[in-house]
Amino acid sequence: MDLNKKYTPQTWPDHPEQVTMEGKNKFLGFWLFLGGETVLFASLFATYLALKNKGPSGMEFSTQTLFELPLVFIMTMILLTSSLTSVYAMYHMKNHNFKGMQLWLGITVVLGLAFLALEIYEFNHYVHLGFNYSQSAFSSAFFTLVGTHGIHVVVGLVWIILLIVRNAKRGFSLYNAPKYYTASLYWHFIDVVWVFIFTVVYLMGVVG
Amino acid sequence: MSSIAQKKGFGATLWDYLTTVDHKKIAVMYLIAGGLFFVIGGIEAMLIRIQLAKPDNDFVSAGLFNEIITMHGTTMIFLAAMPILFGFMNAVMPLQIGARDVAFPFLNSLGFWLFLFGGIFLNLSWFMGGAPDAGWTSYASLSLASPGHGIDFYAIGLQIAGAGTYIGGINFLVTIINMRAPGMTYMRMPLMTWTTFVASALILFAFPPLTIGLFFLILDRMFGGNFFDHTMGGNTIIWEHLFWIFGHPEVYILILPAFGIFSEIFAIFARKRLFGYSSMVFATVLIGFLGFMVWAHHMFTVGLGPTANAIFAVATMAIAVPTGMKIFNWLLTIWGGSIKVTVPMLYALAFIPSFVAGGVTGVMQGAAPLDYQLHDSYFIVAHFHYVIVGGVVLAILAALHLYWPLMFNQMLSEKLGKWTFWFFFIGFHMTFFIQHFLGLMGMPRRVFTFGADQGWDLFNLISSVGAFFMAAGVIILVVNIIITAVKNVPVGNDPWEDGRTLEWAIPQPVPFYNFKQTPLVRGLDTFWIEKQEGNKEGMTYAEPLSDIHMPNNSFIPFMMTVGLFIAGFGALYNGEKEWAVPVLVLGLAITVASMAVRSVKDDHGFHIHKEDLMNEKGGK
Amino acid sequence: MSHDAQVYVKSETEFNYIKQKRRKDMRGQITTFAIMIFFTLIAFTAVAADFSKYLIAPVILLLAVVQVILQLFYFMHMSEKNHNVPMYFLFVGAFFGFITILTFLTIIWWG
Amino acid sequence: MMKGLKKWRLFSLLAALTIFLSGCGEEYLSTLTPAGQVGRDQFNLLLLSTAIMTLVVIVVVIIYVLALVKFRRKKVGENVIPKQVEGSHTLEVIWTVIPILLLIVLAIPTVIYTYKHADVSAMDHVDADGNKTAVTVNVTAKLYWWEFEYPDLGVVTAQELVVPTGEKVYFNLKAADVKHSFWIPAAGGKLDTNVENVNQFYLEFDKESAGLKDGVFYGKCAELCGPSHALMDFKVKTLNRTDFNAWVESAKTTEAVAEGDLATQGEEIFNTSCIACHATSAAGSAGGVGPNLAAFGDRNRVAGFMEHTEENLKNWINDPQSYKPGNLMPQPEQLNNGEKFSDEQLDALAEYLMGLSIEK
Ligand code: HEA
Ligand code: HEA
Ligand SMILES: [Cu+2]
Repeated sequence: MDLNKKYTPQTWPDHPEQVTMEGKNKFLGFWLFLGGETVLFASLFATYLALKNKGPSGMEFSTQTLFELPLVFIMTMILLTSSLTSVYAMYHMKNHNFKGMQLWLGITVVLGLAFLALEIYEFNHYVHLGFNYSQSAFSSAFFTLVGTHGIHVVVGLVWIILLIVRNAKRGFSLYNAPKYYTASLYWHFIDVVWVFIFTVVYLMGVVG
Repeated sequence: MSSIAQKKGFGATLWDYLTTVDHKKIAVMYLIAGGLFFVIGGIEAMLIRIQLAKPDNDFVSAGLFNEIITMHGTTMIFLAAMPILFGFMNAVMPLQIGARDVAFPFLNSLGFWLFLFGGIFLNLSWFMGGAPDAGWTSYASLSLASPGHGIDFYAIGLQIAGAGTYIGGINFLVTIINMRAPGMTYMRMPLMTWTTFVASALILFAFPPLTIGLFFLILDRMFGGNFFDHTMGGNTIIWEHLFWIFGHPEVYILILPAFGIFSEIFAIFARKRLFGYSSMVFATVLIGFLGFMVWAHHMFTVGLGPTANAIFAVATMAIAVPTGMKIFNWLLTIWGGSIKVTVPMLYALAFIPSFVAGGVTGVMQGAAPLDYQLHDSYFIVAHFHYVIVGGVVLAILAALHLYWPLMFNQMLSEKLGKWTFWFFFIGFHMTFFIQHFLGLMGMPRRVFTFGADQGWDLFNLISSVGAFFMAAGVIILVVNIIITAVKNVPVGNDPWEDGRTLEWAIPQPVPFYNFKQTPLVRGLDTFWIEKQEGNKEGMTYAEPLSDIHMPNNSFIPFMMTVGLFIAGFGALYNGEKEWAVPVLVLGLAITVASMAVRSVKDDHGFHIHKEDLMNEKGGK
Repeated sequence: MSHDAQVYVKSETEFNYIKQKRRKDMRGQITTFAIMIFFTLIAFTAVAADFSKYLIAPVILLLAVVQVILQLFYFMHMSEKNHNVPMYFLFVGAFFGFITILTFLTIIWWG
Repeated sequence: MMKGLKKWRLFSLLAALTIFLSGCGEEYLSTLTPAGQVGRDQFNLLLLSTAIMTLVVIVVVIIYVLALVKFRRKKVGENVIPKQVEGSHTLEVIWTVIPILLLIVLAIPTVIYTYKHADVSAMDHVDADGNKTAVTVNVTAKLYWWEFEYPDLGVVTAQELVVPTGEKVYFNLKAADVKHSFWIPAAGGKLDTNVENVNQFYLEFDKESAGLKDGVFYGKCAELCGPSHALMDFKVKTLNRTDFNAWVESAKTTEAVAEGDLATQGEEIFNTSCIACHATSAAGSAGGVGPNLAAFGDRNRVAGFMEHTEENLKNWINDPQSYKPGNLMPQPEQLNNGEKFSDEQLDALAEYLMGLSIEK
């Protein structure tokens, strides 16, 4: 089969990501991978919770003194919105509207970059306060948990940008549809993790 | 294509293997690499037994001994047993379900290379300043205190190899879920496929905690983290939990495929359908699930408190029930059958009493207050070698004989096979049975020597002698393999004559696309059904002959792995050598660049045309 | 099993119907999004308002769980058919993760 | 009838097992010759579980052997195709239910003992005068040696634990460097000494150790802790309550005195080279850099594992690294101006150290 075959909106299948065997496999494999990621993040959360506020005797930092909600609120809003924009992108993919999809993915990327910038700002701020990676078990656990999420954001961004650029001139095919689809799944998953981060790390941290 | 491969020169063959994405070739590579690591781990075991043959021995020094046991345990579990089982899964499972290949051929190859280079990385520690010495469990307080780079090699090496295993697990899962031939419903899948499925699911969920644990260890040792440093608020028990949340499922990752192999063997050589198939499937899934609920039985003496100990003790005992179901189903399979004692069957028969003996000592350890006595004594060493050697290694040896004709179209000598068996079997019981008593008599494990006159001298000697019997068995096996390979007498398909599942129906040597036409599966043991109905071809087809789509070979998996391998050294020497960070970056760059090439360069695979398929008679 | 995709041309009515349906779905997604934002606001407000810790913690955790379920089932389409296996694996993973977190909160002591 | 038969079988199995098992091992070291209530509970659990397991193995082996004998191909005929049986619900139920019952039999004492052995509530009981009624020992595991502090009695020792018989002795366990595990096989199970918390449990000792081969029970480190993990032994002396009280009294009051010229000479060397790490008075509290040597002359071993001879002592002092690799005692060169101790110096040191005693 010619994976580069051109489709029209009328001939474009309902689930372009799952038409080919490769697409089906990719779809399922990626979901399974997300199942594993769930356990991975659970381990990180568990460690964070066990080490929360633990440090050398007389440590001056704690979740209550450290975290600032306004920044986290903005970051949360940005990331949630980016989740919606990537839903839009998939909506356009289903409608075989390539430009629309690329555009909404572009917006997603911009939002993702904004989130990342704020996170870098936040980390930098903490380090300046003296709360650096080696400061305590708490700092290590915090930076590792939130940082691992941050790395996922970076990977997601690189992935989506690569897809946008690579396919800019080529339009839809059954070859790249599953790729777009899994990338968007990944992006949602990043948001899922963030929901727990802002709840468990920041909100519950401020509460104490 | 495979006939062409025979005539190729060495360089071309090498290149073929470096780039192959064919599950059958990857299986062979897993087997060879795993076999090599098995011999290395075995030699380490021999060194252990030589050192412990007599009291106050100074054959190896104290520090070296700890390196040897650590590497023995790590090598055997991660680099020998699991990869060899992966080899058999790769060789057999796609054929059993009637698939042309696995779901992700590219990732299959990547998984193999990651495992191999992770293993090489780990073993390079011997030559680069000392191997890891904190036990295969690498408990955090000791592994943080351990000087030199041994533990760094352990953490990074396992991280790389573990990534390979994880990828392999996902690949198998998707293959089984998506690629089954028409008619191959879940409840018609052969047990080998079922156990591959459940073991892969365990990999999916068990490896992430290990990844995280190793990640913490790497961060603590090389990048200034404080997860396990209690003066900085860290907690070493976190490592113990993460390790065992992985570690207990790991032992079922090892034993379930072994169960699968034996299920095949009992059915074939008793000429009888597997008794209680559906309860076997149920038990497999249940064991997998319960396997995640019991990890703290390795931590009874840590001081988690009586409530935790009681809960985990009872949960641990529960696993005996599904395992027992399996044992009795196997017994009832041979009951009323027609038992032919070939070499694979010999191993299967030896497995039952050996594994039951090992399993029941496991249940004894599950009784927490009793485990306060047994823990970290030689009783534990006896238990796990009974289940691992008496279960997993016997399965590996059995499968080697059983599937050799499938993989190489030639038969291992039955006569030498029996010699191997008897040496190994007798040696195994001699080595490990007596260790139960050593443990009860107060001998702790992981001791590099022991004082005379504590009542342990004789039993240790007996144990060491047993190990030599095992070594003799393994050497005979190697001889057998060499002789067989040199003779190279083709045997054709269904060499055991009573094959029941699809893999025995395929013509030999297996064409690289496996099935010319996708088969139609008409029931459990489909090949058996066809044979009973007098179908000479052994298969009914689900589709007319048409073009076959195949994936292209690729060198990228190898390159990605090499990148990580190089990056590993950068991480290892971080903060110590000036070149560390550049090397780390370079390695990662190679990996990322290879990935980028992969994603930018379209790879649509190729087609074998119908006409070509018809020309090559019998699919050769 | 086939690698080939049959090309199927939709009739005009069918095409329009599907398009309509997609638009409706998309509207649903926006509602989902609104709920998520709303939940987030409640969570942040509750914390900012400084209610009792024992009240806030369970509430915001519950909100987070509901939000995540919305993400999974609508944004990630898990409510659609053909998602049985993913759902099963994801929930088993979540269950194992939950047990991990539970033990880390209970039987690792504080010292 | 069946039930009676089973019970009888179990009982005789138990009896046979007891005799067989206690034939193994040394009295001062084996878990099979329990020397106190805790060890005895655990031994009983061992017997019970072994009996159940033996039963399981026997049942499996019987079915197995019968099947093997009856259904060999030689016997059933070369070309026979056996009936392809699917399974049997009755059998499934049987082999699910019976194991469950057996496991319940095992699980009940397991849970009971788990709670029983973790019960340290009596640790803080005090009598009318406000004195603790039970003996508590703070155990600190350090790289390859053990420190035993009796916080309520004001005594500290190393390498040899002294405990009273016939009562519960409570332990607070902690590690000073890396994780170790505290195990006296004859007295009962082990408990880890972690770096970040204190673990508590109790043991009981029935019998005075004087009658044993070396006059002591053996204790072991049961958690890999570095190169010399295997050598991290300790010894346990059990005394009746009167003797124990006398020992405490003597430990608190005895001052280290050198008797004779040679010993005095040794004391001088000791005071310049060794005193920074080793205390010579048992009165005090824990926290020594090196083991407390107040009772050195009474000990059973040099460095915890070598025979208690002057020769071994001298060898040890002059090259501790080669005897216990990785241990933290400085090599003599670091203490003695870059040189090994001379033979005279060693003689003097040995004389002095062997004279340190609180039992005389
Ligand atoms: C393939 C590997 C494998 C397998 C299958 C098992 C199987 C089991 N293991 Fe084992 N185990 C290990 C590998 C394995 N183990 C390793 C490597 C270690 C040590 C790690 C280390 O510290 O280095 C270990 C350690 C270990 C411990 C920790 C001991 C300690 O360190 O203190 C415990 C404790 O509960 C345990 C229990 C069990 C149990 C209950 C089973 C059960 O699954 C067994 C079930 C089987 C049967 C029971 C037999 C068949 C059943 C019947 C015939 C039915 C009737 C039976 C009854 C009613 C009892 N194992
Ligand atoms: C898959 C797992 C596996 C396997 C197969 C084995 C196999 C063997 N193991 Fe072990 N072992 C472990 C996993 C395994 N082991 C683990 C996890 C530990 C714990 C480590 C730790 O404490 O951290 C351990 C620990 C361990 C100890 C305890 C060490 C200690 O606590 O101090 C001992 C001691 O007897 C031992 C012995 C053996 C022996 C004799 C074999 C034999 O069965 C080996 C048989 C194989 C051979 C004998 C190979 C022979 C080959 C040759 C001789 C070369 C021939 C070469 C050519 C012809 C080219 N092993
Ligand atoms: Cu286990």
